[in-house]
Amino acid sequence: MQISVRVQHEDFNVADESRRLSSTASGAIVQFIGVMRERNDGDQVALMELEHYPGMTESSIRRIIDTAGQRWTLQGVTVIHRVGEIRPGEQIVLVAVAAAHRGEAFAACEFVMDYLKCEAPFWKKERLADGSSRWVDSRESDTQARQRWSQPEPNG
Amino acid sequence: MQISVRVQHEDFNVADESRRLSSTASGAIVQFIGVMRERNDGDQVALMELEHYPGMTESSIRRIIDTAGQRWTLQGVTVIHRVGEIRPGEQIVLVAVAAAHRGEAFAACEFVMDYLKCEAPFWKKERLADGSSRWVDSRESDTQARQRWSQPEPNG
Amino acid sequence: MITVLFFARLREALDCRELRLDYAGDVAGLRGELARQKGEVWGEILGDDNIICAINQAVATDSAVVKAGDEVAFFPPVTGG
Amino acid sequence: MITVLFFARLREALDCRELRLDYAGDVAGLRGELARQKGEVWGEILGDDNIICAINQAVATDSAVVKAGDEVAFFPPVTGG
Repeated sequence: MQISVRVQHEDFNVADESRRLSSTASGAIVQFIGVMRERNDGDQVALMELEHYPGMTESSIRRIIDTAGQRWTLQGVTVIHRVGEIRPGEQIVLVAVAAAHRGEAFAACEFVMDYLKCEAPFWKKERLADGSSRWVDSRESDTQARQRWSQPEPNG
Repeated sequence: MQISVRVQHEDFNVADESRRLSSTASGAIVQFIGVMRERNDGDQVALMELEHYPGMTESSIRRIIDTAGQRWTLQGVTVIHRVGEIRPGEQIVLVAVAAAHRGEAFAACEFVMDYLKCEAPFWKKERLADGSSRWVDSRESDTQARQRWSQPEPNG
Repeated sequence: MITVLFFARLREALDCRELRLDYAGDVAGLRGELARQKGEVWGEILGDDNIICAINQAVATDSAVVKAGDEVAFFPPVTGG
Repeated sequence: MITVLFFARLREALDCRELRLDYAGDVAGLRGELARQKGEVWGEILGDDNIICAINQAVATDSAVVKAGDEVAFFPPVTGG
């Protein structure tokens, strides 16, 4: 399994990342792209600052990918997460998974994203249009999304 | 909902398509990219010819997207399917879905792909390394993948 | 007059991409009419249970009615994506 | 000596990114020691049930043991992605 984990300030190009993953062996690539929204909790957001815990970030993402790799037959996983200042409409995160079968690529991509949301040490701070700042609170729905994966699967 | 359906000979760029979908409103984009495999059913494939039924192809894909749009809250769906000659490692199909919530984007993207595989009038013919040709048979697994969606969902 | 289209494996087997004929009736009857006009090989090929029929680009059953001006298509199970 | 790191909301509330101190014992004891050295505000902030602790970049419980050379981090629930 080809693994690439990058935490970076720069933007990324999802076509380049897809091409890098698509060896001639793999038939299916699923990509999740998180894009910064202009509004959050009813407010206009001007800018977001993303802080992380260097070292632990990378190792926690690798651990999530390893778990996915044990659960499904995958050919490659790429995770790119940006840090620093991000503006509305910009890309924040990419999770890309290559597999021979699309069902596995879909499941593994969603799994990695659900776990990343709950376990990778990133924190978002929003700067609003009026100049004030606030830390984004974690969401109960993200914890629930992760917990789904520890229940027995409905139909294989 | 912003809908784009294209059946074309030319390759496509998934970064351009992602950018086109990511209005500042949508937070999540999920893309499925089907890539031509070098081997199928144990044989080396040199080339694939993709035939379709012009007119019905587009309308059947639009119908699938409309159904997805009724089932989930989506902001945009793009489907691009190539026809004509395709070589191993090349992109065949893109299904890209934008939504405010990632769970909906994942589900709708997989739904559209599962239905496209069973309902959109495309046919693949493989040319093998030895010069012989064969039509690709439809797969039982694709019919099963589609049927999943008509069962009641396990946990919402 | 109706237009009848054939695709993929079927187009190759019948060596026919498109034909026009006078016909009114159901899809099952159209299969029979084509076999009568074009020969037994056509009857066998079009009689395959897997063959899908579409009328005016929407999938149709054997009992669906074909009328003048319609576009009817016969094709094998689809394999795109 | 151990290194203690604070992130995000916690780093701002304590106005401290990193400190070094002599300590050996469990995580709960470390919270107490920091409150003793730095004041009651630290005790309150670090006593919040939501605060996560990591030892050498792996999440740790209150009873986990901290020893010389360790890197300990305290941070709020994560919100990336």
